[in-house]
Amino acid sequence: MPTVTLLYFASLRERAGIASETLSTQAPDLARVYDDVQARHGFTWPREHLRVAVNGEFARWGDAPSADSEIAFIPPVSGG
Amino acid sequence: MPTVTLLYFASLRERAGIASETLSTQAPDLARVYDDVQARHGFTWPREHLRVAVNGEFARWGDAPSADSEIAFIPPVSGG
Amino acid sequence: MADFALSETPPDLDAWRARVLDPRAGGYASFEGWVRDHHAGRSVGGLDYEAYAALAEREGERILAEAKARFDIIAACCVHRVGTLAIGDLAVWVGVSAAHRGAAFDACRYIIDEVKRRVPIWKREHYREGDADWLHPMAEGA
Amino acid sequence: MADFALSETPPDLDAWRARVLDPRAGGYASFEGWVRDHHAGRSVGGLDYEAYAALAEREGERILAEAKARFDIIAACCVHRVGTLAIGDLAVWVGVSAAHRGAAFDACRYIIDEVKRRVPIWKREHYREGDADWLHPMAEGA
Repeated sequence: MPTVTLLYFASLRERAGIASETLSTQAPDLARVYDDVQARHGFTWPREHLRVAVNGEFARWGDAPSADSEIAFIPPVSGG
Repeated sequence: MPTVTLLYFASLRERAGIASETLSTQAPDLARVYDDVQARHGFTWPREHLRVAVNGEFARWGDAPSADSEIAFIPPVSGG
Repeated sequence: MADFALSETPPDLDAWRARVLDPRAGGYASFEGWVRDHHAGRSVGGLDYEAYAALAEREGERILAEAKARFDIIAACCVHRVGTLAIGDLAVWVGVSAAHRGAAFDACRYIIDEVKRRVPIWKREHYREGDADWLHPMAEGA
Repeated sequence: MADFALSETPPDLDAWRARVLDPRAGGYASFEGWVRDHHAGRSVGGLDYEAYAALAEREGERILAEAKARFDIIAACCVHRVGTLAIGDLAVWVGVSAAHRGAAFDACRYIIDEVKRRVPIWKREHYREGDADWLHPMAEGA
């Protein structure tokens, strides 16, 4: 069961009350990782509105979580 | 016979060898004023490639020269 | 020094501009985004920018590389503030030099459009009424 | 102080930029034209700009007024050098502020395009070979 670190930003960070957490996951892909934390933290964002990144690069929801990776859920951005 | 001041800029000034001159003219319009000085100074610019200004405002070639006015012949510009 | 940077303090715009200066360049276009005193009908007193720094820097560099490939430009840089900003503070700066002005304008606009669309930076506006909100354009909220 | 100016010395760009700054503005676009080291295949060592000042200032102000009427902008200024310039010197600067960036970019580009097309300013290039020429684009010479 790989151990991964999840990063939360902006409204996701505020809702979760934490900027990151490390956990072991049985999820087969990143989509399922999100589904799990969405339920636990009460995120109202549907996954279709987010992007996912692994180790500082954009990734696909169908990718499997790899051991010791850093996974970030990216809500719509508002820089500039 | 109105007395006018003619202003020359850039290559017209260099060709004429003067930046301005004051003269009395019998020309009925500004086009004829240019024709006269074109011949005298050897300007190779056809009038169609120039604009004309009077007292710091663009004017029409058909305008009559008025007494004590300042007339400028404007070759194609190259600012910026 | 990277061509795209996040900055926790007001950037030195003269130094950034000097980086894109080039004797071959005839044209230079720049864009600055400033913190406005209002948004969507509400009076704004200031804001915070939060970034996912590792990804923001990579995506920012990628956008600059795209601009250099698409447009006939000489140099392009971008710096984006993070942290707490007041009204009138600079939020983002883009500078582009090129032999001709058309490419400088087009590349500058491409860069700011893509930075706003893709770089993981988020804005939290502080309203004069006392509340604050994260902005997540085109979505329902967290 | 006029919004369009001719300057015989290098303009203070920080002061010009500050003039278009505005708390309502979210976007600022600027353009700078610099003296290049080459033109039309020839190596350039410097140049002179000559202006018909009275008409240049009026026409410049007219262009800025047109930009304010056509685009949703807050402020716009332009300054153009006259006299002798070296490679890398600033020839012209345009700055525009607006609530939104699209209008700032569009107005900035309109202003520099029209200034180059209409304002009575002429450039004399000094070539490395020792000769010099007045530029009168799209015509046969004097």
